[in-house]
Amino acid sequence: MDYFKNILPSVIEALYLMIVGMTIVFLVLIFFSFVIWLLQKLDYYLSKTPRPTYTEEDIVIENAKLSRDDYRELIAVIAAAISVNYKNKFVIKKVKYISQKPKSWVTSGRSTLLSHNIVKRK
Amino acid sequence: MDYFKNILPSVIEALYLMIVGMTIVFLVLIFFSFVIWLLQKLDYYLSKTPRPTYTEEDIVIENAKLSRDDYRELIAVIAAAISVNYKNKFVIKKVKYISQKPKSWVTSGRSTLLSHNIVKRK
Amino acid sequence: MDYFKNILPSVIEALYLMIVGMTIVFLVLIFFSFVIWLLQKLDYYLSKTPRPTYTEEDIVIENAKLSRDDYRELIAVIAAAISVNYKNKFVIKKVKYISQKPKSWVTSGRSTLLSHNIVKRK
Amino acid sequence: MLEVFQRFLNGTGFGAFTSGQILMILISFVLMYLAIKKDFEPLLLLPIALGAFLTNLPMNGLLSEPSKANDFIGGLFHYISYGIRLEIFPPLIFLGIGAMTDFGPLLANPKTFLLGAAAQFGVFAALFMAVLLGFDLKEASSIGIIGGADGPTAIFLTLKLAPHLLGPIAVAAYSYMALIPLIQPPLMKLLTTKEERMVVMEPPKQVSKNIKIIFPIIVILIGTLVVPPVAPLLAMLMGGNLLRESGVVDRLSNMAQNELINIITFFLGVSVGLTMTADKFLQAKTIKIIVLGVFAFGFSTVGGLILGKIMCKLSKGKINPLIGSAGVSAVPMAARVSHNVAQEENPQNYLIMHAMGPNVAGVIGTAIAAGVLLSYFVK
Amino acid sequence: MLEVFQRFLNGTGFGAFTSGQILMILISFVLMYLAIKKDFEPLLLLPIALGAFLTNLPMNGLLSEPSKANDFIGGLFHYISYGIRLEIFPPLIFLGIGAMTDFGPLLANPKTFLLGAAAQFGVFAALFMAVLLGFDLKEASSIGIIGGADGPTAIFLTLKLAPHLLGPIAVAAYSYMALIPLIQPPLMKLLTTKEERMVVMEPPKQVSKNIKIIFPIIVILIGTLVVPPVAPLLAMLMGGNLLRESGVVDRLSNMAQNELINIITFFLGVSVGLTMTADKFLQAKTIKIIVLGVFAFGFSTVGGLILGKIMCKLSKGKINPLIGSAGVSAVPMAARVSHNVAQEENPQNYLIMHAMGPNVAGVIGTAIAAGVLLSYFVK
Amino acid sequence: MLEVFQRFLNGTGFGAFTSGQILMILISFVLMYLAIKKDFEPLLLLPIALGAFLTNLPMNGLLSEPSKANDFIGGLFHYISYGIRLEIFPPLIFLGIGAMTDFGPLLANPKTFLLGAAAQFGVFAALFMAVLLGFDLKEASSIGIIGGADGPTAIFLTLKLAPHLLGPIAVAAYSYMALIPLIQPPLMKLLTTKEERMVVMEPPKQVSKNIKIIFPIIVILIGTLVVPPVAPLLAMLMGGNLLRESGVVDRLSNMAQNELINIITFFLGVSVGLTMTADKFLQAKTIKIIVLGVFAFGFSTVGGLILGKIMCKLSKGKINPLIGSAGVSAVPMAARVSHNVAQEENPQNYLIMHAMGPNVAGVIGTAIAAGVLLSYFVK
Ligand code: NA
Ligand code: NA
Ligand code: NA
Repeated sequence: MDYFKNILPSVIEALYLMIVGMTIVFLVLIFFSFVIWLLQKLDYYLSKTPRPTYTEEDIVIENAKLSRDDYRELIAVIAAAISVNYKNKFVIKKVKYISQKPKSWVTSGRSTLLSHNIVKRK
Repeated sequence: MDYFKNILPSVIEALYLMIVGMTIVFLVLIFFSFVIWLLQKLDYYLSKTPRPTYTEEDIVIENAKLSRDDYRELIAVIAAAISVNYKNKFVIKKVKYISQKPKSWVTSGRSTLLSHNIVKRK
Repeated sequence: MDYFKNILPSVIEALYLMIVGMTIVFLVLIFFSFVIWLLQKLDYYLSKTPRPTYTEEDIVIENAKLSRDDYRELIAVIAAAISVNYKNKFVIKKVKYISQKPKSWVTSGRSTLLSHNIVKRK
Repeated sequence: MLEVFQRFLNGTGFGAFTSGQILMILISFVLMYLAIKKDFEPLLLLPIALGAFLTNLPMNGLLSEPSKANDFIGGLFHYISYGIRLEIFPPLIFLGIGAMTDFGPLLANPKTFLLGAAAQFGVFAALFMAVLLGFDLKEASSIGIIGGADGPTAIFLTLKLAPHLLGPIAVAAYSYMALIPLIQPPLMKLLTTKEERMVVMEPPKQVSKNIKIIFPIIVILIGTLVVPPVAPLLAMLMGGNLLRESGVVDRLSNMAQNELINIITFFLGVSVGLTMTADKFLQAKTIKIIVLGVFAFGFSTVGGLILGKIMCKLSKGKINPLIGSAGVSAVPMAARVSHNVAQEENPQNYLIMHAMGPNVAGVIGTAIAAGVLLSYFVK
Repeated sequence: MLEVFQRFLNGTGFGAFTSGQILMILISFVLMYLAIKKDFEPLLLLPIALGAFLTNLPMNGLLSEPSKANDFIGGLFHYISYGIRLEIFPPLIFLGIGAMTDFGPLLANPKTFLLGAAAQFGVFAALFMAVLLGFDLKEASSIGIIGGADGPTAIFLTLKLAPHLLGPIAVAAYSYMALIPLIQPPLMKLLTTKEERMVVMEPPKQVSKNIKIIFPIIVILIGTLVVPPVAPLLAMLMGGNLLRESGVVDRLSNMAQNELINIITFFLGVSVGLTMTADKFLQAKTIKIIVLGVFAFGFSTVGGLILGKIMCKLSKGKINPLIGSAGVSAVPMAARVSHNVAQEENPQNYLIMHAMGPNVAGVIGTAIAAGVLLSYFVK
Repeated sequence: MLEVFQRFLNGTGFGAFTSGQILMILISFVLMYLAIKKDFEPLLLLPIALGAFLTNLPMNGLLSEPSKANDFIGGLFHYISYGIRLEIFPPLIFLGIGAMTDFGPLLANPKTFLLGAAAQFGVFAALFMAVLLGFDLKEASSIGIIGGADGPTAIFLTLKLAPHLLGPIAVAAYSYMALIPLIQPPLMKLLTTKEERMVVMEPPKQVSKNIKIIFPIIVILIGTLVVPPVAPLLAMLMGGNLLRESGVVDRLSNMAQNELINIITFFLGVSVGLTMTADKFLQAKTIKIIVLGVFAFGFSTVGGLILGKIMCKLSKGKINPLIGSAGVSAVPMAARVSHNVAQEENPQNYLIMHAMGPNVAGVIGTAIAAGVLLSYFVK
């Protein structure tokens, strides 16, 4: 009982801190949200063209983001392609290079997943 | 008027500094020039072969210096080559790897230009 | 003569240091040797499968470890392959990518040698 | 010669071993096991474990102060760990993280900022619980920030408010990040209905390059004005993002994402681990912190989910509440968890990029929350 | 609770904003715009602009001195900017530049050394003009060196002679470098005849590997003897070049050209930007420096061109005087300008590699000029 | 104006040149020649030579202490060489070497540990000889360690015991490493019979991943307990190896093997070279050290070979004694020499991987030997 009497001031302070803290965090992030919404409106009025939505795209072999380390993979794929070609014919249909900043929403999502090996490739 | 009287000593000092400074810069760089000229004479007498001049060379696709970042480009080119091949046949004639230290005067000049995208490629 | 009298204590200390030093170095490294031997016994009893010995493998073109700098070489090889192909037909049979941590004893040995250009390639 | 041997033996560390050190070494082995075999954030946990192992070897001298006994040459990590003592490493890690982060999904759907705010609930809830358990306010704040699931922010705050708790807090923060796929799904299923989990969200509008460039500048501007003490974190995080989005300084952006962050990560991790001496780590406080950490993560998840449910209602079912739990940052793990839980109900539902919005918002949210706490305690 | 809120609000920076800071922030936005949208040397100007932006946010604390108020833990850049205060960063940037520079074109045609000397005229001419405008000799020297068009040298010299002018001088140096394609062509056309501009130069002889290896050693040897105060610049510039030309230490040469220069460039830029506080930058001096900077570049261009014309005469039309303006270093921009102006008259005239000679000579020339100035003021 | 000229001339370094400096500059040229043209460990010898060249230019100021004369801004390498003065660089180099080293061949054949121990004989033999030549025990220990053929260990030990001998010892260590293909074969042929050299060894069993992970931990544990003073070396060497073998932190392992080791190698080399001033290097001691260095390498080779012969006998001809000389580390040069000498007798005999065992064991052996010496002298 004494224990709680001792920490009571701190507990109240912690409670206040929670309320003030969450309020400020929300205010700041709502403000960011509002500014971005405003900028996008502005962007729209300035450019006069509606923003396109992200659409699905064809990605044939690989859409992983290519970080420096991934060259190996790509090189391996290309090497394999060459090698295989002289034996089996027609293996690779398309090796596509996708820049580090993914352009498409879908691509981006897929690469995020793939790069962490959670979803099995089909 | 007073202003100029005040700064006059500094102005004269600056003038002297200009004369002395330019003289020393010229002396040092002329000396370097002379030493290099001397070394080249020496080099000639030691090797007994005339130094060849830089000559034009055939460069088919790309002559850009390959820095680490340029692998992407080359890979993209190769990848494109493979991909295209199985559709259109015969696209790439020669993909040439040019080492980081350009050997030819002409190549070197071109890559300097290309790498800064000022001259349009034809 | 005086010189030797002066340094005699140091000489004796150096001799002791040699005996103690070599003893400790041996003790420590023998201990490591013993622990590894023990771990391998343990490993064997736990896995119940005999450890395979390293065996010879087919390596067709290149088995050098690929450090980041070696991409150039591989790229050059691939580029060459493509280029040559459209002129001479059938040059590369297999370009094999070997990971940085060599899996095979033999491969490993070869690459250690190759990477220092001591043994001539045949 | 025996004398020489004796003199040598006195210098060995066998005699100095304490049982606390042996226990700590075993703990460091457990951490190594988790990092290597269980893939628990190995980039940080393996260096931390290495540091914890090293610091409990008797007479290792890695942290020894310069003194007459060592000719005023201190231990190797006496110098390197200035990087944490002077709070230099965490912001530099954020420089790399900023350069790696694509805020596009957040900017495409700015409403998801709110979820990143709601997921800071665990920070303050755990703070409150820590006070109940007897921690003072500064310690409690450092423990609460575990719920933000942002390692560098947690380390930065702890260094300022409760440096003696650095070891357990860093270990908890990084371990629980790895445990997010275990901690979150039960709470997500408990708090949402099957219908809510099946909501398929519409693809958002694209974001212009200009907005991506302006965004980091706004965050630095407003963030630094509102919570000046986290200026280093925000300046580096969003400065790194500016390098990325500007598109004209790839050399610098790649440097921040590779060389710099790799070098700093290793030395940060080992330096943190080296603080985990037996006397500091083997305390009742450590157990409490480990327990409070789970609650911090849990409450953050709950905060995000509840706001997610509210937004689902208000938007008439256009927002899947599962993306709320992704506000717990731990980029991109929490977003993947949202995605995976959604796919259990509907395998055609690709929620991942929608969840990336609150996910990256959570990083900013935690930095702001840390700023609020630091502002409060500033002298 | 209101008290808690109050205590928090006192910590925010809104109240502390001054109009000078707001103006400086707008200036930093202009610099960002130039760097990102106009490609004005973004590798340096973007970090400088970021620093200028950060330093004018109230209470940012990035440069705060260690004191009791912050538990003797200074701001992040209090520590990092030791790299400029102790003059460590500029020579290290030169290490990378040296490793990137091919002095081959200069060695193939050693006469072009003279053009690199003549193009230092702007340094001393601007120094003279600065004295006329009331700057003292040390300030004037720092302003003059803008005409050398070598960022690291300008920063190195200014740190020694007039550190309070670092911001405007660095901004002027890097901005005008980006403006060389606008500044130089009118002067080039004014001072040369159509015939001179049409001169096609013969391809030079090749340079042996040995000479390329010996050259950096000679420059260090003679340069350090003649102007000891720039030993760090020359040692790193030509030491880096030795790493390159030796051909046996590619690991080190690549390190200098990539990791090292990228890391240093970012922190150098931000550190320079952080010196641009409102009180230091918003002065009449800054305007004067900006104006003097143009003259510095202009006079350097004129100096190179006039010697170019003389050499053209003396060589009976074998040297195209347009390569003279390339002595203003700003590698390889000035050389490209020479090439482009020549091509306007004759599209078959490939002048670029001939212009690279004076271009790289200009880097050495400016270092020597800086050395003369430093020697003069040495105690 | 003459006065201005005069004032400038006083600042040049020509007058201050001494004959000792000129001789040292010529020596630095010889080192450059060996590094560039003869491929003598150029990664270290070229920076060392560059440093030796720079430090003997009069008034170079690269190492000048902060003082009133330079506004308390010291020379560039006054700051950078804290990396050697505080013994930071050598362990960091070992981090990279550990990450590069595959201990697999050693673990596959743990008996070869003994050869790595035997090859430390040169360390103590040269120590003994150095005492006979009049060096004191600490100097003699630093000289002896040359026989370990491990640069970073030699530099680390010398910094602690005899920093005034750093230059000659580093030069000797790295030069003789390059000369191993000349020093070892005659001794190998002298001490072994043709039959012994023709022994073909059986391929060893494979090593499990787990053992490769546990091994570095054991070495740190035992090594630090037995010889605490080399904890930084062992912790970084085997910590780097742990990064490598864990397989989960490739980013960190690659960082250690590339960025970090490259940056540190350059600055370590130059810093070592800068200690080679005429007054320190041009002494009778230097000649003695150079001579003793050959003996150190020779005795280490002999030690390894003799134990190799004994093990050959005891194993009834299953061990080729030539792999004994590979215990002199200098990875992988000594192992290649073993291989090549074996191939002269039998071109089908691939000894290289068997020789890699003692080769990497020699690195650990030398670190332990250094630890014994340091323990002995510890206060
Ligand atoms: Na967070
Ligand atoms: Na210049
Ligand atoms: Na050794």
